[in-house]
Amino acid sequence: RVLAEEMAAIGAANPIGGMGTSMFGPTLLEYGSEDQKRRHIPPIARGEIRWCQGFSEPGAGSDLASLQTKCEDKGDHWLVNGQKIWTSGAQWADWCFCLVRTDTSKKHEGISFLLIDMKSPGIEVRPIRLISGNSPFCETFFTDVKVPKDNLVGPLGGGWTIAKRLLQHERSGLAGTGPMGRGGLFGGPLNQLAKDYSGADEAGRIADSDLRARIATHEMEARAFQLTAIRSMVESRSNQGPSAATSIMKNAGTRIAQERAELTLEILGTQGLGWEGQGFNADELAAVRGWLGGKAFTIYGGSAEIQNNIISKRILDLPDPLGPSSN
Amino acid sequence: RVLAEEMAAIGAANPIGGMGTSMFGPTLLEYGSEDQKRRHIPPIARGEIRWCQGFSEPGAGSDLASLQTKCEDKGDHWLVNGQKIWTSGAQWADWCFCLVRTDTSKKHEGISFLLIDMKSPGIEVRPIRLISGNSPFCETFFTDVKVPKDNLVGPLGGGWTIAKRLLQHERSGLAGTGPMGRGGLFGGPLNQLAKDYSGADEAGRIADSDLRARIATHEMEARAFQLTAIRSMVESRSNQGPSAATSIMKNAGTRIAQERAELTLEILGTQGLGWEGQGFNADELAAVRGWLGGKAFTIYGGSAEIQNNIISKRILDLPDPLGPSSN
Amino acid sequence: MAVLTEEQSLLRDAAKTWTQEKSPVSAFRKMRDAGGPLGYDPAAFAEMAQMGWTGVIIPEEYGGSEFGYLGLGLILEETGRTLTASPILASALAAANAIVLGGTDVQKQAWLPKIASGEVVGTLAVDEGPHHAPDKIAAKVSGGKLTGRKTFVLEGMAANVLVVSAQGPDGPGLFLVKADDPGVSRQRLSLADSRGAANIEFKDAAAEPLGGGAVLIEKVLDRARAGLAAEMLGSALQAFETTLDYLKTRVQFGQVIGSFQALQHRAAKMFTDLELSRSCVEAALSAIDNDSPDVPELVSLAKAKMGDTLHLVSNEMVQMHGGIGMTDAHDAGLYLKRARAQETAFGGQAYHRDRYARLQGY
Amino acid sequence: MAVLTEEQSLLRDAAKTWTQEKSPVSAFRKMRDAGGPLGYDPAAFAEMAQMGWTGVIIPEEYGGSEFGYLGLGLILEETGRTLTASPILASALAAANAIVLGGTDVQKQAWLPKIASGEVVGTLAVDEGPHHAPDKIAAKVSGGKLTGRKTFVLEGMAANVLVVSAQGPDGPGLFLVKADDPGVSRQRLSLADSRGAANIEFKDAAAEPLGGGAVLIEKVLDRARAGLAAEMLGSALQAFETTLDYLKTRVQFGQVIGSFQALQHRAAKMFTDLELSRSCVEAALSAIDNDSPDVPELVSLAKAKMGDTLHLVSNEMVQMHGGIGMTDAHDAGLYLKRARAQETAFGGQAYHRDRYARLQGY
Repeated sequence: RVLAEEMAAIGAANPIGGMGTSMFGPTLLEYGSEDQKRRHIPPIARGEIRWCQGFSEPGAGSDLASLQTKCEDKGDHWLVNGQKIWTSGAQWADWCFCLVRTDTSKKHEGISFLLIDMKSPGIEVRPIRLISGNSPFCETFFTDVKVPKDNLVGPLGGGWTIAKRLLQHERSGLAGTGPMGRGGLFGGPLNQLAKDYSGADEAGRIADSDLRARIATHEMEARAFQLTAIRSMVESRSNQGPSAATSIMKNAGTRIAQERAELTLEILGTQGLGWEGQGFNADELAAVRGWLGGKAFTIYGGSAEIQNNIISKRILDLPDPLGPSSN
Repeated sequence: RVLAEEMAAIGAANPIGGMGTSMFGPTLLEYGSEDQKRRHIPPIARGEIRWCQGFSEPGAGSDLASLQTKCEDKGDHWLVNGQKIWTSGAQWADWCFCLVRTDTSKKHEGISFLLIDMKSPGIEVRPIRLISGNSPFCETFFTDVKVPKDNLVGPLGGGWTIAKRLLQHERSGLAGTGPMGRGGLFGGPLNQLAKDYSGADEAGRIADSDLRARIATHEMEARAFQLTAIRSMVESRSNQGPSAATSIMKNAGTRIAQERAELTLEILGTQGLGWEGQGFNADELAAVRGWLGGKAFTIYGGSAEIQNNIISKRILDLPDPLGPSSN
Repeated sequence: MAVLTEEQSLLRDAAKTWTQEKSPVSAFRKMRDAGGPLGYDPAAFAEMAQMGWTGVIIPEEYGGSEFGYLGLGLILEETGRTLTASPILASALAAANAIVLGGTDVQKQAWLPKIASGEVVGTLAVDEGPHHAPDKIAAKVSGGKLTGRKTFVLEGMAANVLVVSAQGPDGPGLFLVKADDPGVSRQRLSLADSRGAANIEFKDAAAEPLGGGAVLIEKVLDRARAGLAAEMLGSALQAFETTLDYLKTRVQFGQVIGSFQALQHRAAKMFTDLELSRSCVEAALSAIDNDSPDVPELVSLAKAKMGDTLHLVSNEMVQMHGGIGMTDAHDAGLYLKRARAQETAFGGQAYHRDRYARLQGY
Repeated sequence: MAVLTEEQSLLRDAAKTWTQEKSPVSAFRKMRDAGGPLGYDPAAFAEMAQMGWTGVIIPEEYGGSEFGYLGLGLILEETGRTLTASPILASALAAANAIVLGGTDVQKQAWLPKIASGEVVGTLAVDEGPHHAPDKIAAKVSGGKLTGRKTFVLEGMAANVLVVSAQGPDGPGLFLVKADDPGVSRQRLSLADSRGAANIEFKDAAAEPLGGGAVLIEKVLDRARAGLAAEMLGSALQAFETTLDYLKTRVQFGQVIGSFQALQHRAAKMFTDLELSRSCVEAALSAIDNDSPDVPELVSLAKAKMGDTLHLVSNEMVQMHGGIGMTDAHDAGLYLKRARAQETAFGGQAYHRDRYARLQGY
């Protein structure tokens, strides 16, 4: 089950940082045929070709391996039918690397990894408008899309393994960064912002003492996170092997970033309720959009719940509940 | 499973308020034989005889129905062997009403309800010292204890049903009370205590503004709880049927009581770290003991976890996880 | 919920039926997408007025039903459930109440029947900066003319009459200003929750005083806060119930996700907070109806506790829905955006915690 | 944990081995049940001194190893794990550091070698009321005589030499007072965590000044706080690991309770907080070793974050153990009682949050 959950993390990873697509190159280098590499790697290296990732489906979010997009062997080509969601930038992409189902009798071993030219007939792309008003992702519909046989990467039924490897590339790419930067919209510490919007007392303290205590708690938590990021990096570089601290980074970082966005909104007061237009400055409007967009941090890239499952099972070695056989 | 959890709530309910024993009378009236009623009800009514409850066992806490105390039919008597825990006041009790296992092949239907004279040979009682320093409960060991055949209450294997009924008596006895009173040691509101121990500013506010905000949050939560207790009572009395609000009372009340104890300790500072003797007044020492004793609120009487399971399954109608067959 | 009289039950049932049938969330979404200038649907508001919802706290002699705040709370709870946008809170509660409590008979005759019929929309304008601070008033009335600036005035574009706090000749108080006065200029705000609000500039605008001074300001605000809390209760309940339904139907890893215990316990926490919040909201509304002396503290309790609960539930609604909850096509975002506006209006949780402590003397 | 030098690794391994073998929790329990007056086992303390643990931050010329605060932190983490009681924090860290930083050479010669050998126990006496407030000093030194009262002095009954904060002729500062001075009277405190502490009354007790004034008080306190935070890290880690073991073995409803997802997610939260806390504690200790200017803020961060984490973990230890955790025979109660004393000493979470904000200028 833990593997399944790790994979789930991949499926949704790309919508946020586009990490999935930037990690496609190394993965193709490892699993692609000589022909595939010759054809795709140079344009990737030169940045000429845009790729999108077709992993998640409406019915397969955290449980990615339940994906249903059908891929039939028609002798001289594959025939693809189905629907992908959260394909980031599909509206501008030239190619899509996809997980498709080539065997309905097995869950994980029935998944294959396929490269699809987005100009193929039968592909329809619909941008998804998010609550923040942006549309960075699409729904992508495949209706009788013909794909050349040699666009299969790796062996038939080997897609899960490849996607898992892509996750590892992604993890190493993510190490030490995290979503902290994306959460903060007003660059500086929150305390100056609070003084600007709700005033300071004669001793220079934030006038709203309730808010002040919560800002301090938050700033301290953020500092603890930064110190942990440094520690995790130092430990990983030394001979101590992978640091246990790494496992907490996603959840802690995303939680803190969301807290920061909520505190920012609270500090802005009614100036933190705007959508567009008059009466709000650009920073205020960006704070609102960023607050909304940041709600995705704990959903995509392995939801907070999945991350907790991974910590409790892999790091803490707590057992699965008795139940259906694990994947 | 929900039934099992409700029963779990019984097992541990008595240690706190002795509600279990006070609810034994009504239960015996309902399930006892004429002979049992004639013999036991009058002394119960006159308060002459002390009863203790023998439900929980070391291996059967929240999962009470897994109890193992063996009760064998020896023709003219029952032979009881096993160990009970959390028998409140067993050191002073004359009689014990016990759940015993009369059939090891069935879980719930293998449990019977037995009355045991505490003066019987083979009973050993050891008080359990708690973290608060008090010993309100005992471990009770039964070694080849002979019990007359007619001390069985209800049918053989009917103990679970009787215990469940006892729970219902208990619930009705508990309605509208809750552990709030027990949590508060310094009677008045916390804010005066805070001013006494950490001072007030020129405007009369608690000087420690961080503490002040948390005291306000706590006092408001406690007020919300009181208002809910009243509402729940009013609604239950009217024709609207049992109030959904009732289901939250145990968890909300015990959480608030524990928060209050923690806040009290924090307000007292180093004066809230004493155990006995010089340097601390009686209220300060009582606060510490009460804080420790109150940790039981969320464990006994149906733990916080069990209460959450009951809310999510019975009130919110959320399903069991797939898993072993429910009890 | 509170034990209701038969009339109250009928009112609630009528409100539930109408909002569910005539004003579901999809109606709010349609209004939003149409982008009208008011932030509500005037035709729907006219229907509400026709049902008498705009006269619930107005005395019968001025065209209302004098049904009380618990009654109006039942309506607001139902409109909160479906995010139904209307000026009921600003006009039929806040502005009407100010005139009921502080108006002369002439003022009452002039405005209350029209507010009760829905013909006129009123509103309350108290704040002058980004944070609720009703005792910090720079706006000034002198010689019957108001000069100053008010921010985030709910239904500010729709309103025909404005109840404005200002420093008058006898100290702070509330004043009536007609919105079409040449000294009034309004800036429409485009808000994340798509509701109507405005920043308003006054320059020598004709202003009539209401009686009651600073005490009236707090009284009117407390009634508006309690009404808003009732609306928030409805929004939070619906957000929770929609989420609960999703937990019972969404399948992942071969199970409905509502069978995962970690989610169950979070649902139990939300349910607990909702029950506690309801008690506070109903207690505040009842206290207003009984003109009880503990109205201020019960109102601050209700607004703060309800705010905390709505904050939690609106975040969990998005989180528990996962990816679909992030899409604009789903309702979760609408509840989330509305929640922060509801929390902020007339004082957020921190404001009311502080006020509660002050009222208790610490 | 931090990347250690070879010497540090050896020190940590030695500390781990000794505490696990010679000073497990059962040893602390035995000491407690024996009810000795000191709150620690002098024989065990002598062994620690022999291993050099009392000289870790003392310069070599005065009999120490000058191994630094990260090194001493490793020892304290291990003693914290098994609740090993000893005057290391009060004597070998706080008092020794005060003399190292503020003592004349004569004072250093007089005390440091004896503290390093364990022959003498020192301690720090700063607070005068129930709440940590090192800048509120009523105790006064005049003409070399100290008069005043200090509360909750750690190892106050065992100490031979007291480092006391007082108002001196040149303003506030630290002073050395011998515990056997006739002007010193001590009241032994019986604490919930069974450790040694005293309230101390000074009446014209002979007092020698240390150099450094008010700055020295905060410097010494910060080092004591960081050391205490390291001890708390050990206690919290052990409390967590003991609980985790229980989750893996206790069976209810036919499953080990550690398979229940709600408990798993709470365990994951504790683990997360422990990792974040470790980073803070190690950063504070390293900053002290590097004499970095951000020592004060990193120390307040470490003490507050570690306090929050220990608070949570100690409560969860009792809760997750259920009934057995409520019994005195189980270790959970020992960790719980110790936790609150650790949280409170040298300033609790609220104190250090406020201090952190002040240091950041808000």
